[in-house]
Amino acid sequence: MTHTNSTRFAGGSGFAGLRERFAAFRGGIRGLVMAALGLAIVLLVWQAIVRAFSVPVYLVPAPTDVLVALYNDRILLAQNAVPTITEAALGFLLGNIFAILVAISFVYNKIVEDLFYPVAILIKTIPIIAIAPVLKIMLGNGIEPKVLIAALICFFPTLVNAVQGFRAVNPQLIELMHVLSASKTQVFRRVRFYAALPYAFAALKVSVTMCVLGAIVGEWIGANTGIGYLILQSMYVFDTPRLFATIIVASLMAIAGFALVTWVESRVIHWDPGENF
Amino acid sequence: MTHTNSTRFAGGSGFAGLRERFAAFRGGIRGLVMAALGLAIVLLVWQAIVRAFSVPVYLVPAPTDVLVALYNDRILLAQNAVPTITEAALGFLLGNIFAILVAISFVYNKIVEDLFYPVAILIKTIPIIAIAPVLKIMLGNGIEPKVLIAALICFFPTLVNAVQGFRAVNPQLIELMHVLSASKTQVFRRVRFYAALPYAFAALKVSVTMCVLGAIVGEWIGANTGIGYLILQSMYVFDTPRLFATIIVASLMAIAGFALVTWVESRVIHWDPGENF
Amino acid sequence: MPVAIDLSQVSVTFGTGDRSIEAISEVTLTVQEGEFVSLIGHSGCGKSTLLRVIADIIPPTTGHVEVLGVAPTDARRQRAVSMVFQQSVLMPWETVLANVRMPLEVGPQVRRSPDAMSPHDALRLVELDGFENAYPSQLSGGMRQRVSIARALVTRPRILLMDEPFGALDELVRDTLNVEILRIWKETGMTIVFVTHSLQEAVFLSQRVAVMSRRPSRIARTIHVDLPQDRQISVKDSSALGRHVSRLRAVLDEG
Amino acid sequence: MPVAIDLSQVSVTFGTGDRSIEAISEVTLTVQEGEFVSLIGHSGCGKSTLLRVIADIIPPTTGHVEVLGVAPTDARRQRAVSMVFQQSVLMPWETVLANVRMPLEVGPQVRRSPDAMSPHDALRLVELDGFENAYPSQLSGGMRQRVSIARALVTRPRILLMDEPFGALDELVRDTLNVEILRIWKETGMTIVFVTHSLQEAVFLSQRVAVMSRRPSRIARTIHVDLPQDRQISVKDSSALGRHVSRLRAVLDEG
Amino acid sequence: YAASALLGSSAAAHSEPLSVQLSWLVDAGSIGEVVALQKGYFADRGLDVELLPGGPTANAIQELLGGTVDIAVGYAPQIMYAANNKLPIISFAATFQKAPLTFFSLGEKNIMSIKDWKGMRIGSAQSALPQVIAILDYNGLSLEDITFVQAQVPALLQDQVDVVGAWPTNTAALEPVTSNPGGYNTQSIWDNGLQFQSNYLIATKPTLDEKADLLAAYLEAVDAGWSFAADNPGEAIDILVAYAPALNPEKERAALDVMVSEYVFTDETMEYGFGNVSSERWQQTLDTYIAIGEIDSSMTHADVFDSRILDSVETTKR
Ligand SMILES: Nc1ncnc2c1ncn2[C@@H]1O[C@H](COP(=O)(O)OP(=O)(O)OP(=O)(O)O)[C@@H](O)[C@H]1O
Ligand SMILES: Nc1ncnc2c1ncn2[C@@H]1O[C@H](COP(=O)(O)OP(=O)(O)OP(=O)(O)O)[C@@H](O)[C@H]1O
Ligand SMILES: [Mg+2]
Ligand SMILES: [Mg+2]
Repeated sequence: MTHTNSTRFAGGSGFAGLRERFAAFRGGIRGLVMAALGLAIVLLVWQAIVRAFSVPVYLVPAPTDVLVALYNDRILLAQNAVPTITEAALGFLLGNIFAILVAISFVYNKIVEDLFYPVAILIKTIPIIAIAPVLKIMLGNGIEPKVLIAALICFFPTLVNAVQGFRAVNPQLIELMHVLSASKTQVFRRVRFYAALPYAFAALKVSVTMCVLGAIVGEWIGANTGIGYLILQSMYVFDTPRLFATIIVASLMAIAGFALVTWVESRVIHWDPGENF
Repeated sequence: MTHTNSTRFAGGSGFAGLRERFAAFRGGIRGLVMAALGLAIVLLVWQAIVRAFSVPVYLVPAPTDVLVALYNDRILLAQNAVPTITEAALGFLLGNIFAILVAISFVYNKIVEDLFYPVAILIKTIPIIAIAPVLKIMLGNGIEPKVLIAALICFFPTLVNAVQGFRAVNPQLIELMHVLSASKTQVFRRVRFYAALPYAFAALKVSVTMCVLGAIVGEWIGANTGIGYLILQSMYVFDTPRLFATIIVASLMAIAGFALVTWVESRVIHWDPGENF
Repeated sequence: MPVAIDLSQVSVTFGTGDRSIEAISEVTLTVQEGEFVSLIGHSGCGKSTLLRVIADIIPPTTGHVEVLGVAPTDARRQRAVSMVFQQSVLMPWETVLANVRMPLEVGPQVRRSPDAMSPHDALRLVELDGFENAYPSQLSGGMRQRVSIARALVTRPRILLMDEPFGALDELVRDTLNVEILRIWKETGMTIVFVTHSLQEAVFLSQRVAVMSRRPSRIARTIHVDLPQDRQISVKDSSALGRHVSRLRAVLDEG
Repeated sequence: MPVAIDLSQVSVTFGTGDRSIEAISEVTLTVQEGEFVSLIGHSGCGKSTLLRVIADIIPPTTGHVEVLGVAPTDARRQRAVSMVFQQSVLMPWETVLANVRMPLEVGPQVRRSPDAMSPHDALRLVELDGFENAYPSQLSGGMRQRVSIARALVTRPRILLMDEPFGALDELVRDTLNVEILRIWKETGMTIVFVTHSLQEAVFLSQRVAVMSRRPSRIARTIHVDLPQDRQISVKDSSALGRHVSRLRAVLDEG
Repeated sequence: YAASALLGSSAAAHSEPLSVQLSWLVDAGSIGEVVALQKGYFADRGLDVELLPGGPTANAIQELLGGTVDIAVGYAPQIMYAANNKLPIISFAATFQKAPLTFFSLGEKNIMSIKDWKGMRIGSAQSALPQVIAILDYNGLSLEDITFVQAQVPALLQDQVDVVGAWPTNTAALEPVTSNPGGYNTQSIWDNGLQFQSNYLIATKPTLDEKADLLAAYLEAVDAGWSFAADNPGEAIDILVAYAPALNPEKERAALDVMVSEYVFTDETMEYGFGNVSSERWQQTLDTYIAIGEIDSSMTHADVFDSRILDSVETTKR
């Protein structure tokens, strides 16, 4: 879903562009306050419910219990975040780089694409989590199976999006390159590559969250450290406040990854990918 | 990623439209053959590797072993597919209906949207799978926790997409309705609703696959039947061929769901959502 | 003749502080009932903003606006004003007929007001009878724009605001629609305010052409067009029209 | 004068069997070197297809094509033909200079051929010197189209094909670019084939206007334009031009 | 301590690598292994041991078969199912003399024996279902007489089940049950016909044939580790928590005390030594499983247990 108003409604593009910018500006200040308020309301209601019905802490802790756990276990949480971040980051790099390389090979070889792109879409529907144990046996122990699971989770969405991106080039630009007798590689390096970037980033934004989940699930098949390990361990001894605190750390990791990719995107894509000149 | 060429390159829309139709036509016949061939190659390579290195069947079964298991256990697989399909379908309905209702409430009340939409985006980053055990304890043993997990997995993506969809209305159409002094409800029922449909379907297509996974994970934490149960059980008794067969059934369920949603979409959206008149 | 639109000293500023943009500045313009006035000017000079003020989409920052003797909001509520945009802005999910009928089904007086037109009549007026059940995607660009004109006419507005309605069409289709809109104008006796980039089109259609200057955007000059009332398409190539266009070109180059 | 483009009995059919569309049918057309020929016709009549055949983007289904005495593929390899589209088709991720330099960096003769123009000179020719480091998004529509013209000129093509290059621009900008393309044509001595929907533009620019009929699409008529060689923008409003436009309109209405 | 670690690592240069798949996450249940590792007992015996933690989706036996590990720690049912599938694995010792699985109910329910389960909702991990069937059978009941639910301790507290299976060693999770004002009742599988042992050491048959001396050395070192933990529980817990910092020392200490006194060192270890496995007990267990139709009737204790390693090592008798 990367539709911007400006793409859909090319007619009023200058106008819509401005309006969006104003909205973003308003979102910047008022939006932040409202979001904080919204979060506060949700937390307060949660706290009130837990206290009013005196829900036992091993079932659902109150937000304050979770806050206390976040504070008390801050060192433990930080220590366990490190391996998970490492696995997720490596998996992210591995999965996405490989996906983009495969997508490139598809561009260069239409037959390979016709043969294996549908298979890729098929494999995409297999729940990776279900085959995690098999991967572990094939890869042994250590960091590899976790990285591979994170990578696999990233691989297919990025592949599909990158292929879409390489295809989504203005056909007139391709005709222009043809009139200039440009080679396939030149068309790729000067046109398709850039045209695919917005699609690739859309996929990266999804996969950065997914690869954190991948690393966590990877840790479930056997680890001494990591967020996934901590989730299991906390669940085993019913330390629910720490369990929730750990989940919050996991979701912070996902948010941070998302923010990082968005930032890189804003650096790399300095043009308006919605516009067409 | 719902960009069609025709939206991006409004200039050559008739031309691009035709070209696309030709491609789709070619994809229909040649594409199917190539896809089948691609799948066959992958399966053959897999079979060859398993046989050449005589990988023991309890580690990784050959495709033929899996086929045999698919055939022998067909009744077992079918029986266990039923509860999973039920849970996934109920979760799909519950999660998506609720998401769309919330999105509608956001359209009607800007303040509610400003308060809770960011919270929703935040919650979306929480790995649902990680909190599955907690949900189970809260909801007991029946079908409820599985449905709820499937629903939760659907809820946030659909909410975010529906809100985007309701916003993605041609601003000139809104101005037109304003000139006609149309009420908020009229604008909603005649314009926003339809404008949001393509976005909603994009979300439904994602969530239909996710809700199968949600139901499976739900079954992992406690069930006597279902695909998730069968995966665990097959793993526990070292019946790897059946494990793979079960995973295939899971991915067939996801594919079927996807096809169903796509079919409904083609019935409901009889106009070209990329075009703008 | 009574006054249809009366703008005096109207300014519109978008945003506040440093980032504010004065889109139009102290525009004064009077349009008589039944007049056909065109608005031309460079891109971004505020033509659309001016139409939006008349249609009560944006309130003026300063100045006074009267439409048919009342405030723009009241005129809008009475369904006295219709608007046509550059894109035809049809609802792709509805048939042509449903699109044209839509204005009769929304808004405060959902009950059919006695002086509304039947959607079929509106479609006949733009020569699209027979296409009632087609969807917008099945029509050519010119036909779509006809549908949006029919939609604007169905409420029998006394004022029709047109914002570059034919800007996206090719010239041959545009010529046909130019002749058609003149015919409709004569048949209905509406007041039309017409924004365009085409000097030729402005002269061909209007009784009066208002030229807007670059920022600060105001009405730089108004030119009366003394061509015969009955204009065939061949008038477009006439030397009389050519002279008017030359004058407008000169005014535009100044401002 | 030598022949630049020679099309004889050229037909193009898309698709096969029942679904096939004959886009152009037995078109015969000869363009002299240094000529400025416009191509007009209703939408979908095959104008773009004809240009694509000349540019060697599509092979003709039947018929014979010669460009500068050789096959279109050879002409293309020699960089003898450039093309400008309706959308400026710039690469939004590159600066203006990089966009204009691009043709010198791709293709078989990547080494700078001696008769290529410097990108700076090309930008000067379209009066965009000083905008080298701007990005396309920072330019107006007219400026973007100028960049795409500069990009077409940088290889010093002997033939320039223009497919509705100014169709998306507003009329005031279009007028300016009309004058400019005439100036460039005179300065470079190129052969130009120009597709447009605007009769006025076609007459104003060309020495000869070829009118294509509706399907089966062929060249219905070719009209010589006997306006003075030195055309100011005021010529657009002249009655001599008006007469030519009237004649074209008549031919178009026939076919 | 630093010096011994250094010594260990230099010794590791010539020592045999050995990787061990634990049955679960590292906690007090594997304290013997951790102590042996950290105090250099493995290194002293020329072993370079790598301890691999388990998890809910880890499958120790498959790891073993896949060759990624040399020894796996597992439970009796896993071994039986694998052997039943003709997989070439075999157990050679057991850290826990008694399988701890015990069924807890709140005092208010008055469930004093398995017979009282009739009509009740019985919860446990899915993998414990065969054990439930077996003890029902032993007590003249069948699965039809109860409602089986996959559940954990909180389900008992939420009144989603009447009885829940858990390891008494998980004192932290059981705390709300053990502190119930109305008291609580227990039925262990051990007392109800299923005399499993637990935390079996498992290897593939080829490993057992070819690397018997390594397995023996490993068993000796683990014995030393557990004996140390039994003698110095405080120091052992410190070592454990230093190794796995997410663990809570108090909770692990409580668990360790239960394990040492009830499960690892029993009357039988007093007589036969640490890690003892009884062939008779295996046969009895197999017969029970054969009776409920879970495994093939031709299975004997020789299919699941090989006594050669235990016979070759003199383990601590305490
Ligand atoms: N909602 C808005 N917020 C901020 N600025 C606006 C808004 N609407 C218009 N503007 C600015 O006001 C100025 C006038 O805009 P307007 O759309 O009226 O020009 P126009 O004459 O219709 O231009 P065009 O010929 O391109 O349609 C422009 O600079 C535009 O960017
Ligand atoms: N690649 C293609 N495949 C199939 N049909 C095509 C293709 N390209 C063009 N056509 C068809 O051929 C006919 C001529 O198209 P062409 O684009 O040449 O027309 P045109 O005169 O340039 O139209 P316009 O004025 O709208 O640009 C049209 O009916 C078009 O739909
Ligand atoms: Mg405007
Ligand atoms: Mg064309």
